[in-house]
Amino acid sequence: MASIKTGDTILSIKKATKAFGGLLAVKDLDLELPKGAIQGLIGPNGAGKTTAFNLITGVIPITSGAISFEGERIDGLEAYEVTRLGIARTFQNIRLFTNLSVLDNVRIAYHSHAGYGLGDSLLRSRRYAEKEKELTERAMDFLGIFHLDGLAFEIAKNLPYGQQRRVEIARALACAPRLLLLDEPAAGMNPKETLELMDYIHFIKDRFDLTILLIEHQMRFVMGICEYITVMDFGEEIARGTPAQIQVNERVVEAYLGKGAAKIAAS
Amino acid sequence: MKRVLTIALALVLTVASLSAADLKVGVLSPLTGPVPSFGLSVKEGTLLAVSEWNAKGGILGQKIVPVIEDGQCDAAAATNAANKLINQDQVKFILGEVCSGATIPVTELAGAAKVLLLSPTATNPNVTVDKAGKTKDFAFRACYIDPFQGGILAQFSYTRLKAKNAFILYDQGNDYTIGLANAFEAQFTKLGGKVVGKETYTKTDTDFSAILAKIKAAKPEVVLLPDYYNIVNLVTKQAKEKGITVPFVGGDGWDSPDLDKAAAAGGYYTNHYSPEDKRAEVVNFLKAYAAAYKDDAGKGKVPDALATLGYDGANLLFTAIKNAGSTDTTKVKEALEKISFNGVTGKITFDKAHNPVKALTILSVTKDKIAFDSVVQP
Amino acid sequence: MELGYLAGSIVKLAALIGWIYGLLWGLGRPKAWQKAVTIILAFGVIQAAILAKFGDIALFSAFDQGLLIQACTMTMVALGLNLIYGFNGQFSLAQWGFYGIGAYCSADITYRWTSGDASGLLVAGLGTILGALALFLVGWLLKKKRGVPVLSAFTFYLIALVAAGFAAVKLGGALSPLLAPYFGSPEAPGVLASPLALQIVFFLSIIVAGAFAAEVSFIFGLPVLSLGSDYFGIATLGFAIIVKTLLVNSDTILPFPEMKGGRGMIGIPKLTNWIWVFAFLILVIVIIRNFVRSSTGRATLAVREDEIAARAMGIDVAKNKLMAFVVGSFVAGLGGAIYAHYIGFLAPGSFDFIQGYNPLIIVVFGGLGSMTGTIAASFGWIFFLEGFLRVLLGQLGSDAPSWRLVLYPIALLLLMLVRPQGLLGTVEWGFFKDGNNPIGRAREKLSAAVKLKGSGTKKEGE
Amino acid sequence: MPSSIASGKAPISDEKRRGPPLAWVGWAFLGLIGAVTVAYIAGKAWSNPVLFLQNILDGLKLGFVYALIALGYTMVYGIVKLINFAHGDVFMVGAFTSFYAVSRFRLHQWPSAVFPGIDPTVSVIIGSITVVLLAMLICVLLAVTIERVAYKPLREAPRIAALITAIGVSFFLEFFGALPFVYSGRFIPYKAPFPTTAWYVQDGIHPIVSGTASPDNTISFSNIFLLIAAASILVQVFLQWIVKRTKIGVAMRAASYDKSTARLMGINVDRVISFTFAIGAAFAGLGGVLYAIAYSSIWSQLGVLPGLKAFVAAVLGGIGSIPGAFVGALIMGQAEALTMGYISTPMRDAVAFAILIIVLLVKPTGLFGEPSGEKA
Repeated sequence: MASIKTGDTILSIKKATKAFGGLLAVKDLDLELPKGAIQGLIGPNGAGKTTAFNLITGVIPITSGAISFEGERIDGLEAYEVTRLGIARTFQNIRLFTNLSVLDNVRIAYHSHAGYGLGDSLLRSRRYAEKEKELTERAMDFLGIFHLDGLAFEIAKNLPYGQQRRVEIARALACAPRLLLLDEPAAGMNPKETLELMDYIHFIKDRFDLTILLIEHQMRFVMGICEYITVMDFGEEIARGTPAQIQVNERVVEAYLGKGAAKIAAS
Repeated sequence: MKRVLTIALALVLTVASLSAADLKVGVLSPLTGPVPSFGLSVKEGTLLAVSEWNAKGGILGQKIVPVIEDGQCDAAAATNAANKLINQDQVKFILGEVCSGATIPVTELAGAAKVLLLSPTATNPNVTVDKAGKTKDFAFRACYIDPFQGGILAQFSYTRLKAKNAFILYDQGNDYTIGLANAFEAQFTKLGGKVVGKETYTKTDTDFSAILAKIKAAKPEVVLLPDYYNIVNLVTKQAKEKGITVPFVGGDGWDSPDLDKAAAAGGYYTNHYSPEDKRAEVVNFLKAYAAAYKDDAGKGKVPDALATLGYDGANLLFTAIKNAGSTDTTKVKEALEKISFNGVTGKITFDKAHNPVKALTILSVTKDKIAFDSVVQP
Repeated sequence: MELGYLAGSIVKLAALIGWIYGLLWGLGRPKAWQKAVTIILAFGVIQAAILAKFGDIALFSAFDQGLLIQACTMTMVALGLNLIYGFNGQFSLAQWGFYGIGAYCSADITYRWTSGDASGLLVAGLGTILGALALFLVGWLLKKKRGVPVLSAFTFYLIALVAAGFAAVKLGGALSPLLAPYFGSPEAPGVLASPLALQIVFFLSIIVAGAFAAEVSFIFGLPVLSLGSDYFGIATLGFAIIVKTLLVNSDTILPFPEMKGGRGMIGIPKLTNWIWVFAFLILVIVIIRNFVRSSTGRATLAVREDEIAARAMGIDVAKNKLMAFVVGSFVAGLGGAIYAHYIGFLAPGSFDFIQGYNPLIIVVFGGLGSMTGTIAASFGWIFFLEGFLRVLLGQLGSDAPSWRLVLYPIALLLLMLVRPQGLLGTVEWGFFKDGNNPIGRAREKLSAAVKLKGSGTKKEGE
Repeated sequence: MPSSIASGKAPISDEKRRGPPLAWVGWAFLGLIGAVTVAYIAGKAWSNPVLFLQNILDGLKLGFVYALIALGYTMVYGIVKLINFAHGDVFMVGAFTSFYAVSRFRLHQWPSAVFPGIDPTVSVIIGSITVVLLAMLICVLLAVTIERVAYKPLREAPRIAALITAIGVSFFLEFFGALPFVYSGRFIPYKAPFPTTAWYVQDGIHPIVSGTASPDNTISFSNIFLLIAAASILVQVFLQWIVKRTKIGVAMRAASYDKSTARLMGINVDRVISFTFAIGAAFAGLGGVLYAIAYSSIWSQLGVLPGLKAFVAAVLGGIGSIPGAFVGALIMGQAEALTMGYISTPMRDAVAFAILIIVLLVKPTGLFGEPSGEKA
């Protein structure tokens, strides 16, 4: 694994461990994420994938180990600081600001680089007017990229599920990330929608020059989109490799289907 | 549109003002809020006086119409109520409020509008005297002020009970009890006694064990408890349970048919009159009150100090109006300043600060009755 | 004939609601001159009503004026609470405490001033300025050392504030004899006796009171805002009770004999009039609206909607909560200062936690997250409970006034059962609409075109 | 591809993670406050241990009363996440019910009225129990009615709406109760169904005869104290039994964990909620009667402050936790008694709340509260 140089690695996790009381949700997890890749994180339910996401984004503090983003330690930072450094995420169960409009959802993501402070807004300074206008226009343009501008004034909770997903991804991208973490983006989607989503992810990756790490259960989706895959079970990494390698890995099949199944699968 | 409305409104108001023929008197007391019971007592006493006067044909031929308002024992609420009485109802006389804290802001409003205010029960000196010490023209009261009552209690404790060490217990949020406590302390130490301890509580407290433990440890010869009967009941009962036998003394707040005599036995309090008093005013008042108000069981009620003051306060005002021969507040004010009135609470005159000058009775509490002890002339 | 009062009360309330609508509509116009005209007109209409006399009767009597002033101060307090609770989702019962702090703080300054003592203004003014400096300094230092736990940060801020307060007292004590010749004395009246100076001092005292409340809210909010919603609510209730306890003991535990503890503070100059109230009402409306309708305001809403998602969007949730809390408390302090100089007498009983439910009830009544609703509810509440019910029950016999506070909870219950999202939900009028920027107006048009149903109730919890 | 397999039972951290900077400052600050307080109280206790014990005992009495009320708060909050402000007023109604039962209808003596030959002591005991049961019944009916009328329609509404109605119901009970023809706003002296007796401890236990002094430096207590303590502990045990061992208890726990899942499991959640209100109200009623007997003065706003304190106690212990409410109540009682005894009586509410805030800062869900892990 030492073959990947830091220059090529956007995110590196070393021996990350998270303990909830006596339970080790994540145990000695190592992860190297090459820049520009789409990498998958898979594993059975309760394998600690979402916990790993939460550790990376600083939602929960790490128990031990180190996480570096672009060569800088980010463990111990607050979630908002991690985001400002360039890591954005979506959530397993969509967490839009449900009572706000789509436009506001995106404008909120712009907050940390709004360009004016509380003083400007209280005094309604010229700076406020300019920046607010610029920010709003930028948000509208941005929504246009995803063909969401027609929905800009819809209240988020009134959107259908699939669109909420797309808005959530768009909102994450509005944070101007270089690394995007997607937590089960295809959950609840039918095969057609899933295919669309795959195109969509490729599109945003190229358009915004992203590295993407995603958690997913739909194997077809994962195998179809990811260049590398890490498999977790019981908080530990049990395998990593290309989709082709993973598909034949004994331990992975065992983890998913139970002991003995590997042999049947192999035969 | 708005203009049309405002003109219509103005007409309505003008019509309302024209039809005021009777003598309206504002009755301002805390009917809700933290002490509705005090408001109720005062209101009952006041209304009794009103109905008696009306039965005799009113004052100067005018029927007295009480306009009852809720002051809530709160500055803002009492101000609103008083503003309503003065501006909407156009009353020239207000009886109330009961709490000093609610009365003080009202006296300023009333004074500015030349409305005469007589508070039956507000004991804070600042009710009738402003910040600079000047007497407010249109503010009077029917009760003793704190320094007078507190001073007498100190005198009584020191000379009559022969107490050298006193413990003071008072409600830190109630200016009546603070006033009495301060006055007591000043007078008691001046006489040569020693205050061995001071403790405070709040009106919502019910458990006094810790304070009583302190009292027990301090070994005073008298405990001053200048609060209302409800607190007195709580404290004295718990004191008995703790085996404390030191006499408790207090002010007119003790006076109530609801005073727990068994618990307070051995205590003394100052009051406006003695129920054993055979003066016609007292006897008639007790009879009339019992006839007018019944308790839950249908028996005639016995007035407490607040009801008595409400009654006397109303009578004072009405007599002054009668003496003045006019409802002009300046004239009534002058009449009040010169009044000499025989009320339930004794022969009353007013001093320069518009405080009543009247005798003070000291009563002693025994297991089954309230007994007359002594009278102190001012 | 007595019905005239009743009709009058209803008409007045309706007229006031119209007045609020007009004010907000006018302020919401894009041009500056339109706003200016609106302000002058809104002020003038009421001023005219106050001055208009029909014989003995004022169209807007002292009773109505009193209600109006209370409605305006209640509006300030409730708008602040709506920012904290309605927009930021932090269930606070401390608002009444900040109101009390503001009231006592400014009352003490003007009380001392009118008693020929300028030190109150000096010390309090210096204290708030030094305190603010101290807070900024500590904040700057802590920023360098990232990740300091909240409890430690609190300790540093507290030490800094105490030091600043101490310095202010010493400095003020040293300065006041130096400045005494300029202020004058009772024998040779100088600035102290000038009525104009008194008005300026009044203004300063209001600002200082607000700033003081804001600083207290900062130091209290810093650790406590990290608690979860309901726990935060209870802690704030504790704050309200602690404030009241301290006010009751202001002459024994605290060193302010002129506040007289439970006996109540008398002799506060009654300086509040319609001009001041109106000016500060507009100020508060503008502050709150400008806060909400900004990027910070949107972040505030995001924190209410979903804290975790807000953090994932790069929002410093702790800082944002603190900002909303401090601004909300600041306006509560302003409201308190205005109230103190209206009533002229302060007693700790007025700042009891039971009364502290009132702004909460108003905010919920008007609609959480609706500034318009808050204003309408504040006016409606005062004019209904203190105006209409008083007038109505006054006609119905000697026992009726006791029913005032029985009818009030019944009305409250009925409204909550019929309309749990409050009177206006999240609907806004004119000035408060998010439609002040060009895009926003496009939104209006678009919404109309698409016929969106913008039902905006706030869902609590998960 | 090498798969890094962790070594099974490896300890959690090999490299010690650097803790947050300057964390010690906050702890030192809290520690300093705590140490000063403890040292101060210990000094006072040392100088007069009898007084100290007496204060502890008085604190227990307060604590047990709070515990009875706190249970209702904590259970209701645990299930519907509602701060039921009206609970303190239900407590008040319990006190008034027993007042009318005793002084108007002399219900506490019904056995001697019905069976003239009965032993008076037995009669009073049976009678008093009847009074308590009646008060509990009325409180249950009241609470269930309140729940049906004021809270149930709002179950799907924003939580704050229910909270405001709770405040509304509380105001209504207080001010309606204060009307002249209901309870009136007066402070009503309460006639206990049985006499209070107190004892002091000095080489054995001796009764205090009312009106005579007990020796100095002795600890005293009364039969009411024993009754309150016994009732509070019994109720605690009983509730534990209900929650842990009965079907409805399991349903309660399920409903508090996840209402919609519980509904799917065939649990009638509405009934569980009503039951929770009912059982909380029953104990509040019991508390009300005992409180009235102990302090012998009742009025329409009697429930406000004990209710508030009890609620704070429930939060302190970790709201939703039944043993937490009990322990929290005892701590509140001690905090108040010790503050009154050694610091300053006016500061007791402030101190109680300060303790609460500090506990919440150190342990945000209260002493026994389970962490509400919000899932990302």
